[in-house]
Amino acid sequence: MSLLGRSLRDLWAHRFLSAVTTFAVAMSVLIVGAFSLFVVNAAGIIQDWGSGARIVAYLSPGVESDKVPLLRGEIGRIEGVAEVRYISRDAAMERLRKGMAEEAFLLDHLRENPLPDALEVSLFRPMKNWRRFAPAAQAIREIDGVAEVEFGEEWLGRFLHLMDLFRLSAAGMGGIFFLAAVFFMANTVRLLLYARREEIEILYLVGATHSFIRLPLYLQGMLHGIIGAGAGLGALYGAFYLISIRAPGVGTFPIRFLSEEIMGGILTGSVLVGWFGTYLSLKRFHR
Amino acid sequence: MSLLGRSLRDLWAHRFLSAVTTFAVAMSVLIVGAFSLFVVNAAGIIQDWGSGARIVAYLSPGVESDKVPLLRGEIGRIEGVAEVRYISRDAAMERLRKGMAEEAFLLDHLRENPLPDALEVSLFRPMKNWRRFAPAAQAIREIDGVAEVEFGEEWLGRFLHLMDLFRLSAAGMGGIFFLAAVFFMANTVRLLLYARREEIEILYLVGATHSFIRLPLYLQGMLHGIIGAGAGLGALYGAFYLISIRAPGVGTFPIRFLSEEIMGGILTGSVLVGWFGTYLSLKRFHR
Amino acid sequence: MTPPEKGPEPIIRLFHVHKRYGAKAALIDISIDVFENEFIFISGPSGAGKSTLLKLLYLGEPVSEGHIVVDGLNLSRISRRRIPMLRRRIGIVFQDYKLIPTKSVYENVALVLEALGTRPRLIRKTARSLLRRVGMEEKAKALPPSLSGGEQQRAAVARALAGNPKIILADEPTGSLDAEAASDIFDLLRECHERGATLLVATHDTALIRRTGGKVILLDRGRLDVTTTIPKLPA
Amino acid sequence: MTPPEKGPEPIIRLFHVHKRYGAKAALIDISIDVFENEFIFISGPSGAGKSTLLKLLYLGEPVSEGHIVVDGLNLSRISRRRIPMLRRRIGIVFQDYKLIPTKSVYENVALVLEALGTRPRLIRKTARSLLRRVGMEEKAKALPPSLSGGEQQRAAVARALAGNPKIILADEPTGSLDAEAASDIFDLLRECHERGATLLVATHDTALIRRTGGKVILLDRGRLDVTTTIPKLPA
Ligand SMILES: Nc1ncnc2c1ncn2[C@@H]1O[C@H](COP(=O)(O)OP(=O)(O)OP(=O)(O)O)[C@@H](O)[C@H]1O
Ligand SMILES: Nc1ncnc2c1ncn2[C@@H]1O[C@H](COP(=O)(O)OP(=O)(O)OP(=O)(O)O)[C@@H](O)[C@H]1O
Ligand SMILES: [Mg+2]
Ligand SMILES: [Mg+2]
Repeated sequence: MSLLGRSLRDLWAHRFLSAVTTFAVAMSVLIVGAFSLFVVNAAGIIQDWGSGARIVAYLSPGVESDKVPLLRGEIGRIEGVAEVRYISRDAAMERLRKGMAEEAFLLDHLRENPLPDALEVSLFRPMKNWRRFAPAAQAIREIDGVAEVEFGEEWLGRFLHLMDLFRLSAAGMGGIFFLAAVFFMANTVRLLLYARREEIEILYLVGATHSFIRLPLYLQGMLHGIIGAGAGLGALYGAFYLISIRAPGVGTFPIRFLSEEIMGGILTGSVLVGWFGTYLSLKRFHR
Repeated sequence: MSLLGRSLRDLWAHRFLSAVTTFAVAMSVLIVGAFSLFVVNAAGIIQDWGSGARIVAYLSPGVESDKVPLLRGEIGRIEGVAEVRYISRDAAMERLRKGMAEEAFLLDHLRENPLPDALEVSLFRPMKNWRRFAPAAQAIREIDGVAEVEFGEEWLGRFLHLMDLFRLSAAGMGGIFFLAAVFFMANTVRLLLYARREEIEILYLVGATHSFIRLPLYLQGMLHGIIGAGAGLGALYGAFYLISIRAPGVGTFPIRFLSEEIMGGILTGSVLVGWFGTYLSLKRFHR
Repeated sequence: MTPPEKGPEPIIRLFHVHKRYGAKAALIDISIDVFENEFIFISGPSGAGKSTLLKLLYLGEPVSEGHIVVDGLNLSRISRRRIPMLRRRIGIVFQDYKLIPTKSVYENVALVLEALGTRPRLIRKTARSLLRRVGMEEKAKALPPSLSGGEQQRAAVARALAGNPKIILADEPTGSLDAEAASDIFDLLRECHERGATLLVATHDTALIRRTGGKVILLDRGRLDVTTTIPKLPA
Repeated sequence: MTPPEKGPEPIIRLFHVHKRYGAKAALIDISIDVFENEFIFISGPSGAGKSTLLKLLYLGEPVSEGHIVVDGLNLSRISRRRIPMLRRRIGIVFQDYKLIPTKSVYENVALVLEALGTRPRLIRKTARSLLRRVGMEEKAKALPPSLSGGEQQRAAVARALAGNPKIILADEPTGSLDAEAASDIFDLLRECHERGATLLVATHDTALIRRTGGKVILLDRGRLDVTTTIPKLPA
């Protein structure tokens, strides 16, 4: 009888244990998957916010508009800078008026437009480059013709602190969840093989080789892994669907399911853990 | 021999299985605990932000300062209102100057202070009462002597949406984690008793009563629950400590560990699940 | 049930009992009366139904048809809660011993007494003297998987007798023992008989029956073949 | 090892073998030579060390002292990878049967052949004919826990013989069988002997030995007591 045939027959003979094991894997995957989903979407939302972050360089009062292209070029050469846009004093006033909303009537009392011309600088991949805002701003400040540089230093500081906290706790929790899931699966496989130890010992006694005994067990461990992971991801998708129809997105960011890479990783990981749990348990059976 | 004595002797006789079970409980508790910790702290941080939310009622130009106490009283009677503070036009200008920071120089060009006097209204427990901002603002608007009401409607809308999303996903994930943990523990206890079924069947055959057989098993299930939960909470505190020394807090909000109530709930819950898992498994043994 | 017959009431009564496992009939229309303090052998070839017959008596299996009364308890009607009551009156030597593998020989014996609610002192005394009696005092602390076949069997006999049961069901109680040890065990069983117990001993070993003598119920492929009394052979 | 003696090389050789379980000595200074195609009984009372002796031969337990050579393999030096090779040459009837409880009788037998890499067709043929031979063809699909004691034993014998082993170690192979079934099994073992196998049969049943006749190794509390040859009784 083929290896796969033997393995499947065995799964059926131990269907209670197999069901429990598969269920354990599914639950583990559900937990890690739910958390990944959460982190991926939270990161997306934060990224969405963060992509609005800009450095504004106010030009010195005497700078003529024909010098602007030169300044743009100079700023564009600074590391991390993605785009430089010219904002005239009139455009800036219009923006300010919009930004102040309810208090915009204050601006009606102005005698003349006191705003300077400005260049708005955005960085490549701001999420990753937030820590470069300060050095980039410094570099821009040193350019001739730039009077003042502004980038919401205080706001950014707070935001970075929060991001750090989020990253740290996500990493911490992710680590805990991942380890817990791995241990769970491995442990469940161990319990499974503990319950089957008699059978395994008998096989050794009647002269079956290592590979004859172990290959089906490994295959079964991996099958438990992949079936459980599939079921877990399926359940997660169900939960995700129920949530996402109630809250489809935030800002311009649509809530998404796990990427194919992550799903692939989870499936592969589960298979590996099934294998690994089997490996650990079988180390007790020497002969 | 006493019930406890028998139970402990049994635990020792099955130390491998007991260790695995306790470990499973600890992991379950770790997962649910880590998530609770995250939600509790995230909610605290959001609460901290949210407590800054205010309704500003601008007074009509003609209102004399001796009418202010009357208005305060009237506003104070509106449901949910906690505090009403008077902000004179000069104080408002000072604040605006601070708030605008870099652009404050604009205000130097003003001929006179165009700001009105205002009353700043804060609500009781803003976290819970956000949805009351709009009706409260409406009620204030209708009061004689109030010209305009402002409370960052757009910002609040977004914020509420985000909060909804957070709540929804926290509830969804919490539910998933909780169920997963309960199933895990119950399942592990089932596997444990599956591995011990021979012994249990023999006890029935030699005439032991239900209670003689089951009480120690229940006690053991509950011991697994409480020991595992204790270990899980201990490990969680370790992880928490490592994170909290790197990031002690955000804003005015200090990162905290789980409250005693939640810890008590987790311990009680684990004991119950240990009991319940035993109950489920024992239903298979009828005689 | 049939109306009670004259004379003493039987302690075990099988009335047209059938036992089927799926389609396979393991016992067919068995009616037996066993009276108090009888010593009966159940014999027959492998697969005849000896163990099944004993299992029915302690409700290890339910009957398929017919009725069984054991010590006044109608087994077809007994409630689940009262099954332990039935089993406490019966000492069973299982063919496959059924010792708890994670408990020592001593604990296996003591557990029966604990379950009966015996005082700890008496438990120690009874368990020790029984183990001495079957020649297992040196192995009291050993776990069953580390015992030889015969040792396990002797431990199983000691456990069956621990509660001083009214009825003793022994399934091949000396199958793994050499002649000398077997006759020791039989002496022990006979002592129980003398103290008033009713014994049913299943065995395929006709030589043993001939050596001991007694009433024999012969089964063949699930049917009651004959019931005879074989005289004890002169040694 | 001692230098080879004259005459044929023994297929099994025990050289001053000791076996201790913790402090307890189960076998003490045993030296035995078994030659190809011998049929040897190992006898002795319960706990004498019969099963332990057989366990040492298939490396179910390691020796504590001394050396054992089985079919040219020195068991003290054999690498773990080669243990299956040793066991494939040996057919074992375990005292407690050791049937896999989740596999049918047929599968238990077929598995040995699968492990040897036999072709599926031949597996079917061999397994079926062996089960017929021990009177278990009707129970081929049954799971071991649903078999009677004697049926389990017959299945265990069938499995031990499936691989057509050179050496057969049988631990009480007829302990749970009635006289008729037992003599069937012995006929089967004798056929294997005639086809060239070497047999070691542990039993406490001296009557059986006397019925069959043959070379007997007698153990007593771990020591080699005597080695005699008992002539077959006229039936
Ligand atoms: N749980 C079961 N399921 C199916 N068949 C069973 C079960 N238990 C016993 N049998 C069958 O019932 C028949 C009688 O079994 P039983 O164990 O009573 O025989 P026995 O007389 O004790 O034999 P032995 O001397 O070999 O122990 C056998 O053929 C057996 O296979
Ligand atoms: N794994 C073990 N651990 C400790 N002691 C053991 C172990 N296996 C066997 N023994 C002891 O070694 C002695 C010999 O055991 P063995 O099983 O060889 O006896 P045996 O001759 O086969 O007896 P029987 O006829 O009862 O089967 C016994 O006293 C037994 O208790
Ligand atoms: Mg039987
Ligand atoms: Mg033995």
